[in-house]
Amino acid sequence: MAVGLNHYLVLGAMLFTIGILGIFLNRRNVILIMMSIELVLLAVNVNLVAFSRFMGHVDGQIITFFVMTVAAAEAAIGLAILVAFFRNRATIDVEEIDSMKG
Amino acid sequence: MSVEMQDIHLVYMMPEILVAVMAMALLLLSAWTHKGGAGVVHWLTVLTIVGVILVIHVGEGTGTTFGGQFVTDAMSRYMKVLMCLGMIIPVIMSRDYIRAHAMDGGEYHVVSMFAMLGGMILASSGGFVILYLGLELMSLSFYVLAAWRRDDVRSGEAGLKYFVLGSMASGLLLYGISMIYGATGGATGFKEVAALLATPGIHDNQLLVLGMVMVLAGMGFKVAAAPFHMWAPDVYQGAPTPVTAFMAVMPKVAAFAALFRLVADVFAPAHGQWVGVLQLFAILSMATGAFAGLVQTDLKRLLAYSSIGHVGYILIGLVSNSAAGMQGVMVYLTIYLFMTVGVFAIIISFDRQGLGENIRDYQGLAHKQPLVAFVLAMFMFSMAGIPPLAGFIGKLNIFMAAVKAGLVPLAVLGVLFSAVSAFYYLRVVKVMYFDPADRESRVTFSGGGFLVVTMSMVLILMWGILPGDLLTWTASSVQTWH
Amino acid sequence: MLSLVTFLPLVGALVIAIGVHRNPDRARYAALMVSLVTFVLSLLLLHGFDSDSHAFQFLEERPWLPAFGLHYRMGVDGISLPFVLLTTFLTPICILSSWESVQKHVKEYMIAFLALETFVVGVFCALDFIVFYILWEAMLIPMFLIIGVWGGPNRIYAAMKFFLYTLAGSVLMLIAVLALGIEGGTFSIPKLMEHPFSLSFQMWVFLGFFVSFSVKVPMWPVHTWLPDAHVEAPTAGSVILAGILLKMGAYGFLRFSIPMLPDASREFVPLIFGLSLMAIVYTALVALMQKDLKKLIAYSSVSHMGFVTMGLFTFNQQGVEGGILQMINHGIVAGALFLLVGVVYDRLHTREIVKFGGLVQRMPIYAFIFMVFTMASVGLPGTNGFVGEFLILLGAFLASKAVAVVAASGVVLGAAYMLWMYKRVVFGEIRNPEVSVLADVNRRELVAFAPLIALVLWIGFYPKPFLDIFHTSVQHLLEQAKVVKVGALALK
Amino acid sequence: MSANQLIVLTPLMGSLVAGLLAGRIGKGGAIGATIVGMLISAILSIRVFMEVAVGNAPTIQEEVFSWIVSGQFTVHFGILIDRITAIMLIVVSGISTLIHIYSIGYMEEDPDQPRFFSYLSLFTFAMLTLVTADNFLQLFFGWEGVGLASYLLIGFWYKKESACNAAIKAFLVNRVGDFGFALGIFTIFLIFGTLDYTQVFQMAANGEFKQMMDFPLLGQVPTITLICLLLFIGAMGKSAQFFLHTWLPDAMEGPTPVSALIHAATMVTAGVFMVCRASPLFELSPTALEVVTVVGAVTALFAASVGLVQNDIKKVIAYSTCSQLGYMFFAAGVSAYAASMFHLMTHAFFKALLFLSAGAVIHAMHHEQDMRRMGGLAKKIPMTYAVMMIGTLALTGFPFLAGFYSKDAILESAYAAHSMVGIFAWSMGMLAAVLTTFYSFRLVFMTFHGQPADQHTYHHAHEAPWSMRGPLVVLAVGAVFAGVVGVPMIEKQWFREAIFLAPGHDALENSHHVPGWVKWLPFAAFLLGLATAWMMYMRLTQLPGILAETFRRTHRFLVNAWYFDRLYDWMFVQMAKKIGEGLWRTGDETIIDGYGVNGAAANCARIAGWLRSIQSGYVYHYAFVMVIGVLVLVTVYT
Repeated sequence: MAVGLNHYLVLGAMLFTIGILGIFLNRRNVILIMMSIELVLLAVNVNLVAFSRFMGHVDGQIITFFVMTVAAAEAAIGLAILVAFFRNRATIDVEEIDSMKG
Repeated sequence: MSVEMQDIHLVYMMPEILVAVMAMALLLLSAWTHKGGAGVVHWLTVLTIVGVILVIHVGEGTGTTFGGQFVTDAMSRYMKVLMCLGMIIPVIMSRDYIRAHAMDGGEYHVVSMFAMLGGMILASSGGFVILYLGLELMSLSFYVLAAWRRDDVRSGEAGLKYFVLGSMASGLLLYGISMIYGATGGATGFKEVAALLATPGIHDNQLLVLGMVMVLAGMGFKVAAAPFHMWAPDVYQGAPTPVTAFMAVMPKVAAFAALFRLVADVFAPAHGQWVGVLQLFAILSMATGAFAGLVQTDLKRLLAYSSIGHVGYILIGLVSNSAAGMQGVMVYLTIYLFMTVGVFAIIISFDRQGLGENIRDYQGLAHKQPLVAFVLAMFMFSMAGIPPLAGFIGKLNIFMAAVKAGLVPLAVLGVLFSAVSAFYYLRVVKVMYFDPADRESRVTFSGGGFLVVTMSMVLILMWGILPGDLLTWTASSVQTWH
Repeated sequence: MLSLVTFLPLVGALVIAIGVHRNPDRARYAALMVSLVTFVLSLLLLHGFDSDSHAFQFLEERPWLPAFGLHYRMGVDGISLPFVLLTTFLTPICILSSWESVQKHVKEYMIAFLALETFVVGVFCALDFIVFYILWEAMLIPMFLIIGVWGGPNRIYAAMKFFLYTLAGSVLMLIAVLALGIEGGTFSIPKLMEHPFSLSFQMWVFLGFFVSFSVKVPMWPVHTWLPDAHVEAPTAGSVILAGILLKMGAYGFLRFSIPMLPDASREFVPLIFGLSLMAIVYTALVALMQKDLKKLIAYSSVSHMGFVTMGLFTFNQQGVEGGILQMINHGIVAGALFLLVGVVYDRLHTREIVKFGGLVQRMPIYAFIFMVFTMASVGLPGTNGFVGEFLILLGAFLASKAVAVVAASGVVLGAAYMLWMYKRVVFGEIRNPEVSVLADVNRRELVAFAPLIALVLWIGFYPKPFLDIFHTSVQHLLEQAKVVKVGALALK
Repeated sequence: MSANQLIVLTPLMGSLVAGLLAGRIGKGGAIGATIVGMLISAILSIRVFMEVAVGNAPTIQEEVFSWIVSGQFTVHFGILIDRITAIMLIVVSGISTLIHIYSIGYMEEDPDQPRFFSYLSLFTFAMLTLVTADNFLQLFFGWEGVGLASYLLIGFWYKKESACNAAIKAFLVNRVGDFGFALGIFTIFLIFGTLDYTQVFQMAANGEFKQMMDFPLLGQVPTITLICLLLFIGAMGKSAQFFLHTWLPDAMEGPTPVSALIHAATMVTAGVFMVCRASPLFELSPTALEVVTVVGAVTALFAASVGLVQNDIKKVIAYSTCSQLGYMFFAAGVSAYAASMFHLMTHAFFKALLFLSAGAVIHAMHHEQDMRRMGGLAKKIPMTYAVMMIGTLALTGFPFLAGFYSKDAILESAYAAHSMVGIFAWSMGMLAAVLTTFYSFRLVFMTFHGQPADQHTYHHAHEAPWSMRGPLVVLAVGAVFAGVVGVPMIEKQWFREAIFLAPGHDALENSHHVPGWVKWLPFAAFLLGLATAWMMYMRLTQLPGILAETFRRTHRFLVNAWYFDRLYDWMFVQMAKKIGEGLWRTGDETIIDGYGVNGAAANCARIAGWLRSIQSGYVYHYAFVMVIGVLVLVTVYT
């Protein structure tokens, strides 16, 4: 069986879904959320690359590089914020990030 | 897509280049100088922004560069001016705050400028890639800004929440972009996408519509439109007040500029497919803004809900999909900018006594400082859209466009929600005017704060009665672009 | 000239704001002076007014927002002029009546009052719809503050209720105004009056206006803000509220609904009549049982305004003229009654009816004045109330007999609650020891009442000069509304 | 300003001077001013009476100034003096002058005397406006004006709770009548397009109007009948006819001169005057006339029956007034307007006399009004006794006194009308005549004869001062001679065009030719009544008590005036209060404000609370909402 575009798209969709689910189903800690976000971006990259490949159009792959770069920056900033937060609260438990609500 | 060298016209990017260069220069400067350099950085920032505004002002006509990926036109110039103002006014008015809370290392100004740079790029984006990059530059800077006060738990929490949800929204946006990319057969530039969308029959493409919806959702997050508004109250409340003032206006302006392009340029042929999304955004935003604000006790949080509501009204202008509607959006954003910074200037000035965030802090202000109370009351009435203040003119434009476009039900909902939301604006007035003063606290202004409040007040009063100039500016910005 | 009358108070307010410092007496005198000058100027308007013409006069037109086709347009005709005069007439009286009763923040109070005057006069003069709307809404701000800052114990609830209630009503008008302006291609009121709109369009716009105006009038069942607002507002606030602000709603019907949307107006006559009758009978019964003096008068206002709305929608000259005259009458009489309540409230600090009784023994002049206005409110011939009520009922009778019959029963009820109230307050033995040391009305209060009494009797005996002001305009209005003339109706 | 206008205006001036300047000119000045005003008015009235009624001058009509002008609706103040008006002018200004003079003595001890005189003159002004009106609206003006004066005077002693209540009652009951009156005026304008008497009557006579019209609840009704009945409702209120009579007995709370002037001689007769004035309309509607007759007849008997058992001296006379007004109405009902006017005039004299004499008695007894506490006063105040006796005889129709002529004319006309209602009215009137004699002499006997019940007050009883006795004498003379002098009034066509008679409506004409027994029966009734009264109150003085015991229910029924007050109190007063309270508490506070306004506010708060609970602070909830949002968007819009 040949692997077609749809397979990649389904893979992307699955990754995306897992990533999204990971964000709001996860009740443990923020690191997991960050990993989930990476998963979402990965799904996007899969999509882009698949499209790019199957349409013979290189732009998608270029965008993927942009996304990867931004994702790295994002992760760096996220972790930095998390560290700052951890210093103050000594926790990264998602359930405890609730000092503001209503 | 092939980019040839002669297609690059850096002159169209002068403002952005200036901001980027100056930001980096200031970064270096602040790294070299120690504490003492804070003042220099501050004034250099102000100067830079003034320069940028002048540079933007010089530009004229429509120009594209980088193969159409970067566009500069009257609309984007107008929005960029607003962004500059939205960035620099909070800086001017909160110098004391920045100093008092040890935020004056210089990096604060630099990151603010980067955020603005992102916004400017967003406003000028001519393709999805640039859109994404601008957006991320702006967002990432804001995550940092929100969490700037490392000593403050709430600030960290705000940054974290903003970061998590913002990243998720970026993910949605990006996923949507990938869909559009696939559905259109490899188009990322706005022009190409628009051209493809104009081909008949393409609207049935589920992938494409899905992509558009997701892109709009991602943008909705940036302007804090319901149901993607959840981050806003917490982040507004937790972020340092100057940052809140900054992010209450600037990113919205940028995102609306981008939305402008998206709905009026790129997605325009598929009007029927996405207009419902924006209508839903508008209704939900107005409703959330109106209702959730009713029970707030924190002024910054209240303003967050208020801003959600305002976004709802602005979205009506977008939905109208007409020159009048677009103009309405611009007018509203302009007025919104000055109302918001005016209020924040008062909050920040009150912060000198460690007060100002809780509505109760303003108890009996009218008896102690009638003038300050009057000004704040006018801002509140203006936000509520009561004439003869500028807020009314903003709403008037929007509703007029909506009625013209036949969106009467939406307009009716809008005015009804505005009546509901009037309650919480009135509550602030009530606290100031009707409640007895129980503390000896006073609002003391720094020079910058005073300047900002006065200027905003004058503009709000003036534009309420004589908005002619404002209308002329926005009209010309819309005309050349449309 | 019109702009001068309109904006002089605001200028005065600014001058007081900037020029007068902590001396309350100077603020008082300044405000009184400004309002008196305004009144004199408005009398000059009357002098120069040509009542034989139905056209708008003293026109002023200046482009304002040409991009939207908005102009600063002002002008008065026979219908709006009386209200301008009423406003400029009542304001000095209000200021006079707050001389002693308002002691805190006198300066701000006067500023709010003068600003209010500007907005209200502007509402009556505006000939551009958006200008009208702006002034209409703007008036909420000073009134909100007047009730909220200088009001009674429950003032916050009342102020909030007043503001939000009327705002909720007004906002729909904005949509109606926009729709009308866009459909008609202009926001000029005189031009819109001549524009033919389709019936279904008229119906929707009418409903939008109706919500707004009915809250302002107030008509049953959206009247419940009024008793609260009246009870809590300071005396002068109540006077201006009853005397002028309520007229704005009815004026709206008269100025916009009927001439611009004549067909819809006629379609909705049953609704208006129904609600008016409810107001007349229902609130009269409610007024009967009130324990608070101000609340009673507030409810009576609703009842009287029911007559007004009924009169306006009879579509005949008697009814409409009666409606206009009754608005003026009500402005005078209800205003005076609130002043009267204020007089005793200043002395006894209560408004509960049971706390009074036997006032006549200590305050005979007061009792006499009170009697005059009670009778005017009851509609006794010889007072202004009679002329207005009679014309309205006559007009209503010509339009629909059943309506007139029910409405006329309201006259009986009106007499019942007013006289019963008068008896409990003024007559009888003195039960409250505080009453026995009361002083009669002083010279300043007398000065405030004298012109009101004069008007009550003048209009009662010789209403011709007043009716003459708006005869022609009403005729024109009825032509615009394309109504069958009364004579023809009679022979039908 | 013509002399005729001065008739109306001088009392007003007097009233204003007395009311507003009392502080400046003092008590004497105030009284003087009103009396001078009244005297001028009375003299001018006599002058115009001589011209119009005695001489042969034509009807005087003047337009004073235009009052209300609105479209086709034009009404002015004017003066119309024909023979009806001339008689009314004499009666009103004459008796009013006398009562002003009488009040000098009667009200001497009252500190508020200037106010009293001011009100009296105000009343006279209003009444004169009423009778000189040349259009229906001015009539209405005077009509309500006298109502105001009546209200003020009944409540003159404002400290008395009962007086204030009576004042309000009088005003409100009259308002109910005026409600009908006003509707009548509207209908007249609707039909005729004018309110001017001359024009309306002209058009009515020529039949230039729509014969049938719609009226709510009634459907198609004859126009004229409708108008007349509506006007008659007004007359019923003002003249205290059955159903709307309850205010009159209560009105006795006012000072006695007031009762004499307003509630006996003048104001209450305004209804009769109005019916006579509107005869050109009433004549066109047999139905309306029948209603007038029946209501009048029932009132005559009803009031007389209640008068039998009253113990308050003024209330007896009040019910008597009510009853006599009934006579006048049924006279008008059988088209004997002239007889009606005649009786109106004679009644004014003797009833005013009776009230004023009663006032003298009350004055003598130091404001005691209960007859059971009087007795034997004839010796102490012989002169009062004498005039009272004259009044009583005049009222009861003793031959050749005033009432004899007028009452007999009425009864004979009713008999001569040869209609069912005529006979009904005649028999009622006859019965009432017996009762009238009975209660009148009961009053005389209880007050002046027998043993004094209260020795102390009896001892201090004294004759009234001359200012009071003078008017009594004058009125007594009137009570004796008014009948003889006035007989020409009921001769054919004395009123000329002022009274219109439809062809065939000639009861009055026929009344001169009734059988002899009909002419003598009233005298028999007089004798019967006198004899019974003498038996019960002079001879067998226990008999009334025994009878009251035996027919307890009937007695209570009569004492309570057929329970009208209680019925009305329950039906209207309590009901209105209950409904008002209900509408206020339930309608306004619970439904409109509770569910509507505050309910909406509460709902807003509820939504806000719900939104707040969603805003939980947990980042995964926020993310969840976003995902839901995307899902909704995706499902709905793709």
